[in-house]
Amino acid sequence: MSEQGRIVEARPGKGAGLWLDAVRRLCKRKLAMVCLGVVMVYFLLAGFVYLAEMFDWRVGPTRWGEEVGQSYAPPSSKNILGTDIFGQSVLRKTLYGARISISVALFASLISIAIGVPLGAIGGYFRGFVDEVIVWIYSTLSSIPYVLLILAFAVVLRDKTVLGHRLTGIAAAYLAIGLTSWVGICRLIRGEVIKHKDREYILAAVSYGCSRRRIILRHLMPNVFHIVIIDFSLRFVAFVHAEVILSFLGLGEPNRPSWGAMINDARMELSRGVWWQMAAATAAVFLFCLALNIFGDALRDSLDPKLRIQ
Amino acid sequence: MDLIANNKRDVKKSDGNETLLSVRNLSTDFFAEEGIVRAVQDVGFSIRRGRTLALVGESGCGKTATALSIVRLVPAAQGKIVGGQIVFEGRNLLDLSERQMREIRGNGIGMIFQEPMSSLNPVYTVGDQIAEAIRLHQEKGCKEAWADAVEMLRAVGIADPQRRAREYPHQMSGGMCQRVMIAVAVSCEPALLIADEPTTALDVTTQGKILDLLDRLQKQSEMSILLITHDLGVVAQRADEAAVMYASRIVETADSRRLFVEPLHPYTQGLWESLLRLGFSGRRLRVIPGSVPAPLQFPAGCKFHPRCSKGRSDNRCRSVEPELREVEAGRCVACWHARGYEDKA
Amino acid sequence: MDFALKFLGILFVAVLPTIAGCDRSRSIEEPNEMVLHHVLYTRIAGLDPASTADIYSRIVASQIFETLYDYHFLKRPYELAPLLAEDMPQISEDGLVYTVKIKKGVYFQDDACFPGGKARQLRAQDFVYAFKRIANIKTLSPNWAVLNERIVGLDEFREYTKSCTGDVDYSREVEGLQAPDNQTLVIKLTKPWPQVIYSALADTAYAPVAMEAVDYYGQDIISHPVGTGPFKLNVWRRGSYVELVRNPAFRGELYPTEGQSGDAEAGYLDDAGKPIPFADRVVWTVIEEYQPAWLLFLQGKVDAGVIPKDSFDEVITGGGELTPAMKQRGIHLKTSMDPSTYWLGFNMADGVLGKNKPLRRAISYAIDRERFIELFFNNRHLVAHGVIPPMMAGYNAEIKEKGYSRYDPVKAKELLAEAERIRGGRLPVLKIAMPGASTWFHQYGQFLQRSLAAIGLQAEVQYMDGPAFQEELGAGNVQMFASGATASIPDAQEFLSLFYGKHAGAGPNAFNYSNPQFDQLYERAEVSRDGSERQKLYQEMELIVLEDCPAAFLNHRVAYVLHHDWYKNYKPHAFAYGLSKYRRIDTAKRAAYRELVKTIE
Amino acid sequence: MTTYILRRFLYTIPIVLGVLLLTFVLFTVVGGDISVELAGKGASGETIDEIREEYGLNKPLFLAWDSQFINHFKNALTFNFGRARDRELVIDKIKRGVWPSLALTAPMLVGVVVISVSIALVVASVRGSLWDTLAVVVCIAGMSIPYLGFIFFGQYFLAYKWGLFPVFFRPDLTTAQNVALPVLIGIAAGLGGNVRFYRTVMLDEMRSDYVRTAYAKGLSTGRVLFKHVLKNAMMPIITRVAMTAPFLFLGSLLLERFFGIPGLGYLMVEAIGARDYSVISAITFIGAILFVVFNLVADVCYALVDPRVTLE
Repeated sequence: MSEQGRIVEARPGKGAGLWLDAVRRLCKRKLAMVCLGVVMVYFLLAGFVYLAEMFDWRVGPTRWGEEVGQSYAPPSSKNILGTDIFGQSVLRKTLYGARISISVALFASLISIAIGVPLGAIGGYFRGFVDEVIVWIYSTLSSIPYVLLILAFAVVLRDKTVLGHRLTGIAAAYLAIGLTSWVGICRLIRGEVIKHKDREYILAAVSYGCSRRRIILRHLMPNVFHIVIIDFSLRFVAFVHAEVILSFLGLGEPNRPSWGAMINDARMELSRGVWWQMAAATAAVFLFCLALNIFGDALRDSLDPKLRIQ
Repeated sequence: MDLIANNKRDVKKSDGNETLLSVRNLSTDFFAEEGIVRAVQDVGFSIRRGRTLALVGESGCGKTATALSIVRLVPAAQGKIVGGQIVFEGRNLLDLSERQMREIRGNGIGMIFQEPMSSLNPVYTVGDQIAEAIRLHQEKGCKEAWADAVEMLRAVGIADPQRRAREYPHQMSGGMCQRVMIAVAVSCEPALLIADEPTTALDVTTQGKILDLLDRLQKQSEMSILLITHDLGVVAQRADEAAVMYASRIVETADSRRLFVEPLHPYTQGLWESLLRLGFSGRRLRVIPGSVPAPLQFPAGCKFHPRCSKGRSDNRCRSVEPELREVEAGRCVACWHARGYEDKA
Repeated sequence: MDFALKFLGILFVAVLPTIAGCDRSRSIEEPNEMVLHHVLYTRIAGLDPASTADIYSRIVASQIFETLYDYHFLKRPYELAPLLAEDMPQISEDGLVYTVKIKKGVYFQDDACFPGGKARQLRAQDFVYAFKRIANIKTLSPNWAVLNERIVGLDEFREYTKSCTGDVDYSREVEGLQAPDNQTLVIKLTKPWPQVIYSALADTAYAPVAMEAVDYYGQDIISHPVGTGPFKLNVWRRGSYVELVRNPAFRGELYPTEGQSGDAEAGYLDDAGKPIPFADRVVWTVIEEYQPAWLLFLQGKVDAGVIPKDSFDEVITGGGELTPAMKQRGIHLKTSMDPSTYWLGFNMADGVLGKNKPLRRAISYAIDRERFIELFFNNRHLVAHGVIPPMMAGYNAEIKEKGYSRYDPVKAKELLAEAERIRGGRLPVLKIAMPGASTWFHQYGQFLQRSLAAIGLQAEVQYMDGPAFQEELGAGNVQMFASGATASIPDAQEFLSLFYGKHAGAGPNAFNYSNPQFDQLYERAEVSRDGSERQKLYQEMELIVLEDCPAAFLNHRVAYVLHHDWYKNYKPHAFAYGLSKYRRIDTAKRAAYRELVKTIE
Repeated sequence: MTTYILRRFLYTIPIVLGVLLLTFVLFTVVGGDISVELAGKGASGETIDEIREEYGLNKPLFLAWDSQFINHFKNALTFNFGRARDRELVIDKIKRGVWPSLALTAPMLVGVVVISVSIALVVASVRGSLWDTLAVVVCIAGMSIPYLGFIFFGQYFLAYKWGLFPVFFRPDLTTAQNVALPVLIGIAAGLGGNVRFYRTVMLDEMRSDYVRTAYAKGLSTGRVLFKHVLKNAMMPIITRVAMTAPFLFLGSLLLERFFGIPGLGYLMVEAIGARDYSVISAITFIGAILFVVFNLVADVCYALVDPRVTLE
């Protein structure tokens, strides 16, 4: 197995080779590709609904508000996934929900990456006082119960005006999630940067006089960025769940359907035997999470240099 | 502790001719993302009691896969033995149950690996790790096993074994770790020791000492050794016989001295030349052109033909793969151009 | 495996004490013990009547504390009867001075706060003290607003307490609250207040509290109630359950011997003349979720309970009857009108809505109240055609014909066109504030949004938590808001006071509605001591409100309560809380049901 | 070791300070004033002022000796959290609810960790097989099913229909009987995510060379997993437990609501909704202290399970 399990070092500084290689390897995994396909369908759907909403196209998902049948009609050939309390199509709501849920998760991810990655890189590279401060900030954040933190942020942010924009439910939701969840990625990046900092290729770059900015951006980042991608793919799922929790606590998007809001609405209907709304939203979350998870695992296997099998 | 005196197993004392392990037509596949990798193809060799067989070849040619196949440690998710026989002390290992196989591992066949540091469990003391095997196979109590473990450490040449037994692998040097590994492997006096590149990760002075240690242990207990290496120097000095592997197959087997004097396969010749020229003449290193093909890109015909001066232009070499044939007593080769090969058809 | 076992062992050893550490087992009841098992759907805030205002705290406190007057258990329409008072108050000609004789031989419950643990007799001074305590600003009583500017000298006393840094001197004279002797209480009002007997003399918030207890327990009085009632507190595990036991020193009372017609047939008079209370213990379990409450009811572990919205179809047939399965279990259904009205309020101070009556009317016509009640209340509430609920005196029987609350999208669209003309352009997106963010409020909000959208009005719903909603409402920052009110006395004055001009701003008039004509009538009604005259005025005022449309009135609540066969003397009451003393348990039937349950499930 | 612990304790000071500052800023400066709500409906301005005085809300926020922040800090450090909105001493509230909450959450954590680690070991050992894929699918299904689904199912079937457990908290039963079902539900709901996490950890560990050595010694799979792999995988397990354990005292909102366990699950959510500042600062303060303590415990545990770690 030594040949098969041999640890192969990443080629330092040659980010592109690593990436190309990873993509090539990933493409060969059928299951991963199927999952990527599923994830893409979700993203395309979300994007399509977003555009449709923007340009006012009258298509199924954007017409979720229409009454298509009786209140609480069970699934039938007319309404495949049944209807909700107002006789709205659960199928349309589920499709539309992709747009809200995915954008919450996407923006939350972007925010947490935008905060966590630079802070982690700076702290890990410069160490000293700057690092102490960064560690202090994230230790403080992580010593507050997560639910309290996210609730507090959501409560505090809701309906506040920031830079001339009133924060509606959805914006408050992803801001709250993003602002509270960068700790994990920051910690990971910091650790990885510390590890790489003393590697030969960085020492070499230092010795021929690269600026520190250049070292971080051109030499370190390409070699630690795979962590961001992996973390992103796995955390995305957690964010979709966080949206569900926020909705449960009444802090999600109030005026449009999201998966979280649907699950939350449907929980009380369960005891009257109305299972389809819960089932539809849960299935949507499940399929998305499953695909993203399997894809994330495969991505991890092909990106993480440590795990690359010759 | 006298290793021989303590040998409890009911084994006839060998006369040096009795075959301990005989591998026949062993084939093992590995499942890679890209497809099935035939890591071991139709491999056959045998080891006699008390003797050392060296399995030689470049990285990636299937040596380790062969070793893992012998003890059936190819992980189920990663690969599978697809054919052949592995006869050890008269029993075909491939027919044994997992439980019976566990009895053989560590007890009948010991194994040491290339990376001594990572092959030891970092969170247990070395004494623990040796005693574990003893407790498992010899039904000894904790204390007894511990005492044996200390003795083993002493036997593999570690100074102050009482104290060292309580240390963790990270507190030791690479050479010492390898000694500990050897102690783990031979603690139950196996009939066969598989040493998978035991010295590759060590520095040159330590390498010799470890090999000496193996020699000494072998002499004391009549243990056979399957020495896996890419270092021909080691083969020449330490092995009784050698099998050369190339691209999942054995291409030549012989008494190690004869292999040295008169290699038959062009690959073996190439290997020797690169070693000899480096060692004796100081002239520019002559290397075998090209590199070992990736398992999924094996060429048709003789797998060595693209790198072979004769084979490159020979149509037969390019289309028909030569099987291993015994060309002289105790010598096998797989090359159309080898002397006497075609006569044996 | 030794390591793994050690690891598990350590973890379990670490956990065991936490499970074992809080073992306190006690038995629920003996087979023949009469224990009432009730459900509280919200945790209660405290058992000090002065400093709590939530309804669930009051339900429990009302079994411990007693007031001067109490509603007759059976008679309808609701009427008051003396409880701690000897008889009805003597009221002076001008309606300003109330003289009340206090019953003799009433003792507080025995408690450690009294010397030797033996309680003393109730005196008139205790009532004076109770009022002063609420006036004392340090008590931070939420019940002060009712007394504000009502009793002579009490506001000055409140001013005095503000300046106090140390203890408040309760012996300080208040002119309007006098106890000339131990058995007489004299209350002087600043202006006529005919509802005082309901709002203050029959309200648990103003019940006498032993001064000794307040001094003894300090801030913890909240969990050490010492009253005069039939039950006393035994255990209160906050947020979990409250258990009261029969007060052994209770003076004794008798079950009423007369009631309304039909009461005898309903079995309400079976216990006539018997000494009450019947129950040995009363237990309330706090259950905030419907599913467990409902399951416990079905198991017979709880005597009575409301029907969860989503189990409604399982329990009630389309005709409003119990389903056969429920009848077979011996379960009874009691429905009763609640003195409540719910609405979508408009902020009259808002620039868009305030000056645009057609807009408000259009919104009112846009809401299909019947569908609303069908979707959200299983068809069991009533459409609110006006402000005053049908069960109350002052209800206008012809109000429905006026058609203020009808669903008329055509008319609504017409009015909307007019509204746009007044506005001079397109109407902006309107905002609706919701006092909660739960699923229920979300769906309610969506319903309103959809109703408005159907007539072409865009609305955005803002879901707020309770505090934020109150804050925004008080600050006048909302445009439309969903809210409602429940009367605490059988007089419609409470509803109309919500529209009184002087109550606008931070006061109870959240509509910021002001109509001089209305205000004039209100002021007349406020001091009117003639019931029928008052009611006429109320009806006039209601019509003014409906015409001006500061709110779209939506529904009146109807309560549906289920109870088991063994739970006797359960007659719904809209205003009284201290009713546990009348309830009786047929223990044999209860045991039989619990056996039966074991076989069906 | 002692110096190490001392140093770590010194390190808590800035963190606790940070936590107090953050909660303070979030809830007083940005979150607004609670006095209006406290005063009740239709309260006059004077009552509100009085309440502001009682709760010290009329004092300057930061820049004074008697500022709200300094007082808040002083109170926290002396464990004087004052009274909650319902007039109960916050510290009494916590003392009363902490045991029931722990009786629920501590066995839940232990159960989840023990079971999911065991499952993860087994699943990781059959990596790449159909069973492994199936396990991943089941885990993600478990993660996707809302918590309430588990509760509804457990309460309706296990407790009501089959009568295996009490439907709701009963004072006459032992705590163990009362928490049994909620603990089971909590474990079931938590397994998916945890098995997935630990599976990844185990997979990383199983790639190590020492695993091969252990097999080569003739050890059985169970022994390799539970002796060799498990001890090496303890680091991430300890880390994860140390991150969760400090907040166990807060209980579990939903389970407590549905099963009537008189714990603290409601405390935090309710306190945020009602802006009950004294409760929030008590929770965060105690949480922060416990967090730091558990981190320290984790460090000591690291040193116990991994000889390469020293407490310096």
